[in-house]
Amino acid sequence: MSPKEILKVENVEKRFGGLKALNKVNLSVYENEILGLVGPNGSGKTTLINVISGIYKPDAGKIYFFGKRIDGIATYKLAHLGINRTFQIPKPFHGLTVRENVEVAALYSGKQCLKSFFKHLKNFKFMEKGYCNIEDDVQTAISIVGLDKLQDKQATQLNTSEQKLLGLARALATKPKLLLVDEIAAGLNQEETDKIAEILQTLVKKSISIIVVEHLMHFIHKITSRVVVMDSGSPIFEGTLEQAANDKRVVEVFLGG
Amino acid sequence: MELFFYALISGILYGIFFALVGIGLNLIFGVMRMVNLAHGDFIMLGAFGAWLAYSKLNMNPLLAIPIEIFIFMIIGFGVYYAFVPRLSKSRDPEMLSFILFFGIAQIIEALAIFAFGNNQKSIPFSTLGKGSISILSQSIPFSWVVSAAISLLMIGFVYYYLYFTRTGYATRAIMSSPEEASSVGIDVSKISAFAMGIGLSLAAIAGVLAPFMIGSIDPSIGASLTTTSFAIVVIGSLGKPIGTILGGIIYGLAMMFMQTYLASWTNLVPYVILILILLVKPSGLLGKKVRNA
Amino acid sequence: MLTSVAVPIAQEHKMLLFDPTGTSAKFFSPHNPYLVLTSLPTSGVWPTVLADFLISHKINKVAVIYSANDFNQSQAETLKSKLEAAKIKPVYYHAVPTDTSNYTVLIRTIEATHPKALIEFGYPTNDIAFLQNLQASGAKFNMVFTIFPGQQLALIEKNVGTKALEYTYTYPTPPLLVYNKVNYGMPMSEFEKIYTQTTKRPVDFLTVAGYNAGLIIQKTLATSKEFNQLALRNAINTFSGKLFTLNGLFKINNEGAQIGEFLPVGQFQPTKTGIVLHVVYPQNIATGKPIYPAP
Amino acid sequence: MRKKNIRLIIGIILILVMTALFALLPKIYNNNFLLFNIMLYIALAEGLNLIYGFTGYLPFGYVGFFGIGAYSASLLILLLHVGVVPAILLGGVAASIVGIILTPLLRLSGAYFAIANLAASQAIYYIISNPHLENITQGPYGIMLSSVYDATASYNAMLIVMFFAFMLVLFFRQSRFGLSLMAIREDSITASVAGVNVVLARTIAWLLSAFVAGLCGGVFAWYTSVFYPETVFSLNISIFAIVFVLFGGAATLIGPLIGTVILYGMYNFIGISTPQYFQLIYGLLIVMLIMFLPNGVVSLFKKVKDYVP
Repeated sequence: MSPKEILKVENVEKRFGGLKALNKVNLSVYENEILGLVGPNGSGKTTLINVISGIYKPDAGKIYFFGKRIDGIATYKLAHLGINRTFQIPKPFHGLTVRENVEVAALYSGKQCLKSFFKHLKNFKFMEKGYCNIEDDVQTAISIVGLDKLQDKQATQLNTSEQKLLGLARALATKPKLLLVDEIAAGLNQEETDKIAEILQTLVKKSISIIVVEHLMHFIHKITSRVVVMDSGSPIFEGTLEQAANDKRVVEVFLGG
Repeated sequence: MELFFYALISGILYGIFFALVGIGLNLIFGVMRMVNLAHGDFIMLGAFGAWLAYSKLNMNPLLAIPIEIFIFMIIGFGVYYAFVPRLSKSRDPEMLSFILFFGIAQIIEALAIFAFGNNQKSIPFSTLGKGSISILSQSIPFSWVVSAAISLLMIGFVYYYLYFTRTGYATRAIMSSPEEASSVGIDVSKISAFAMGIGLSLAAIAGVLAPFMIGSIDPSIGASLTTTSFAIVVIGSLGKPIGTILGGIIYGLAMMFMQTYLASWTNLVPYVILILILLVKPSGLLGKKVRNA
Repeated sequence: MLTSVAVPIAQEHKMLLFDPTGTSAKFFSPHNPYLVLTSLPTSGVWPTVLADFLISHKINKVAVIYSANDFNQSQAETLKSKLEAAKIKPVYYHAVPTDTSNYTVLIRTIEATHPKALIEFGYPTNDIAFLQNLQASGAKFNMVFTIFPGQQLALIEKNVGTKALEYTYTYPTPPLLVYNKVNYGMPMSEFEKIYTQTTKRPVDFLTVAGYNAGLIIQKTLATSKEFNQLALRNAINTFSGKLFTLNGLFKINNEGAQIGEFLPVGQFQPTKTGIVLHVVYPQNIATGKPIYPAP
Repeated sequence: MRKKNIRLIIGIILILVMTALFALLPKIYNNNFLLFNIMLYIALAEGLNLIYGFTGYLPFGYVGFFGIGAYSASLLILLLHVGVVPAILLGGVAASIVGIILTPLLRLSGAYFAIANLAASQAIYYIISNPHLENITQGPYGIMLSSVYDATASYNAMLIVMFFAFMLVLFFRQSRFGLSLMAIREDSITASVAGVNVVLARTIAWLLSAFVAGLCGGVFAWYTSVFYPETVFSLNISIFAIVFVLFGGAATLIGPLIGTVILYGMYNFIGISTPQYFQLIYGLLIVMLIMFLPNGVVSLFKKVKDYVP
């Protein structure tokens, strides 16, 4: 029995002015896998992540998530559906504490809370416990990434690696089924990288599929079962990293042949 | 039909003057990404400078221009070094500078009331030359023609400075990207301080002409001049000083035609233009991305 | 706008409020007996004599330009309805925003309607800008009327110059208008002497209005038998219509609005040393003849 | 007990104390006009806080909503003979409707939004005061509501509006809805990635903020009973509210309260007779605040900041 396909990208295109950042991209992600997305700078990896997570609308093509069309859907709705991401450069809510950062995401949208906002406003009960009770989700997400001790700190006070972990915790708090991780290991030391690799591997066991965009090959090698290589906006290879290393076109692209 | 031509010609002259009114605001925005909300108040100060020259020193008010350029260059440097470097490091420089300059505007207005009182001040139009001049068989007040000519000359200087001098090149480099300008060895803060000085000087020069174009002056005229300048600058594209000429002329024509045909609605002109432009074509005309929702 | 705020305060605290120069008819209502206007009738009444002047001199093409505010619009509307009652329809009748400071194009537009008289109702700012622009435009009108040269001559003259005022019309008010029949307080000549001696400043209309308010309050306190607010108000009724001060007749209606004064029409006429304001209408108090059309 | 809950209790006590204070003060202090104005500015500052403090949008034209509220309520009373209280509520609704029309402005960033909003309020003012609309709005003649004048009832209405504004801010401060708004303020893209419906949340804050200003306008119209367009569209109203919020500290319940009580009190001592002194002082205050204390007086209480309501 072949593994279940959860994300299917079909002929997706994205242009910025005259530049084709994505050109007929086709891609699938299966249940319980970590897919590595590699390629030189400007090959369209981050653009693809932005398109899948709804930050950009694709100019053409379709994207399916569990068989449902999701291209062009607003980012926050994708978060409700179960697609979430981290950013290459961490963008925490600076003025809020670590816990509050995660809490926002754990509202699982703000959608439920907006509803209860009106309901509770009506009944004057909006201060009660039980209204959006998400405390457990918040704590789980924070402890997965190991930020428990820092949860009362302001996000600005964290260092880069902690901010990246916070971004991961925030994404996890929305209980995603697909997680898009954009260059999370860049700029971190070996120890920090290993820790993140470990976290990502535990997530897969909790049946979260992951796309990892990364330049660090040992990181990709350690955690992925399959890679897609991109160049000039299109995938040029799909397979294991070992196979990629022997592929003529891939070698050309990376060595600037 | 005669009225139409009169409105057309006076609208263009009025508009050229208003291009000068807006251009300093645009230059400062282009270089520092800060909205000088005290712009109109610097114009007001320039106007009082001309009034002092005329009524206290018996000078031709136009002679105040070189003196004011000197004074406002110094003020510009002072304002820059006192506030901008510190603000640039803060979390939201655009918003904080906006509020800060609003505070400066209040201070200037209050001080101007102490210095000059609340009453209207004016300079007889005849100091710029008596009578009127015939353009396309329409007789236009001579003072308007002189003011528009000086405005055009000043805008010409700005153009020359930006496109034909070394500091001008550096200024334009900072406008397109301060980081890259700094990485190729441009002293960003020095050039920016200079741009602040030029911006305020241009406001002051517009102020010298204001008693002839706008009419009588008093310390409270700053606020509406700031909004009008902002409207003009936005029409012509923020961050591109030369586009301001277009904005000024559109504004001038709209005002004059409105006064001719629908006088009581005249005041709506700058506000409606501003809102329409911001809503219909914000990204195209601003040269700056709108907030992503 | 302090007055508009003061109206409910007076009403709420049941305190009698003397208003030295009010303008708006809106302030006065039968519900509120706590307001007394001591000088200048409400602005809607101001142009009554002006309208008579225009009608009696058969000036039948009138252009009216006014600033869009309560004070000016009420005058414009009174003038218009009086003229229309005499079958004169203004050839130009438009409002401009109160902060209009440039009338050049407007003057050109009005010129195109060829009026025999141009009436501009505005605040001092408007009058200054208007007179200045009029002079610069070179346009000629047989008659030009503005409000404030008659009240704040020094300010206007300083800003527009003497030349721009020649042959223009206005509402003369004290001290430019002198009432000889004074039965309470100082007459103008004496007041002018003492005021300039003490303060070293010239007398203008606002000074007179302030002094006049003082006189009314003094008379009220002297007349009232009891010291409570309504008694004071009733005391005023006993001398309303009988008191002549340097500001003319003091008379209020039952809502407290001043109705004793009226505003005549005056014209600035050039002399060898400058200009002089002659009252030219109504005839019974006229000090000179109007020079119409202006040369 | 969690800090947040302690903060909630402090907030509720504060609101009750303030409300009781303003309910009782007229019995011992007879300048009702001053008390009314303090309540009015507290409510306006708290209303502005909803949008500025929690989303970062600075509504320079906030007075536009105030004026709309004043005019809508008055015209409903005068032309359609609606009862005073429903008219005031509808005044708030009218302000929110104008808010809906202006929602596209929320697409603009910082300074552009502020100036566009200012322009909008000026445009509304010039439309309402235009002589051509005299038959409806009475144009420059302004409004006279003396037929329904009631000093005590309108004072109490202001008290209720102030209480309402307090409750809204407390709700924003304590609830997760408020938290999502602050997340949007910090970074709207991340907020939408975190699942917050940025546009909806922001719009709700905007409309509630407009609603509060509209209510204030309606009650002001009732209390003052005679006013001109320039009275209720005076830019100073926006400016006061903004400065009070900045001074006290945005995004808190107590900040705008502190700002209003201190600065409006100061205004009454020196500002009414010599406004230029006050203008100079608050100009200097703004400059100093932005340079040295951008988060207002409240940020001085660093140690106990988690308990500041």
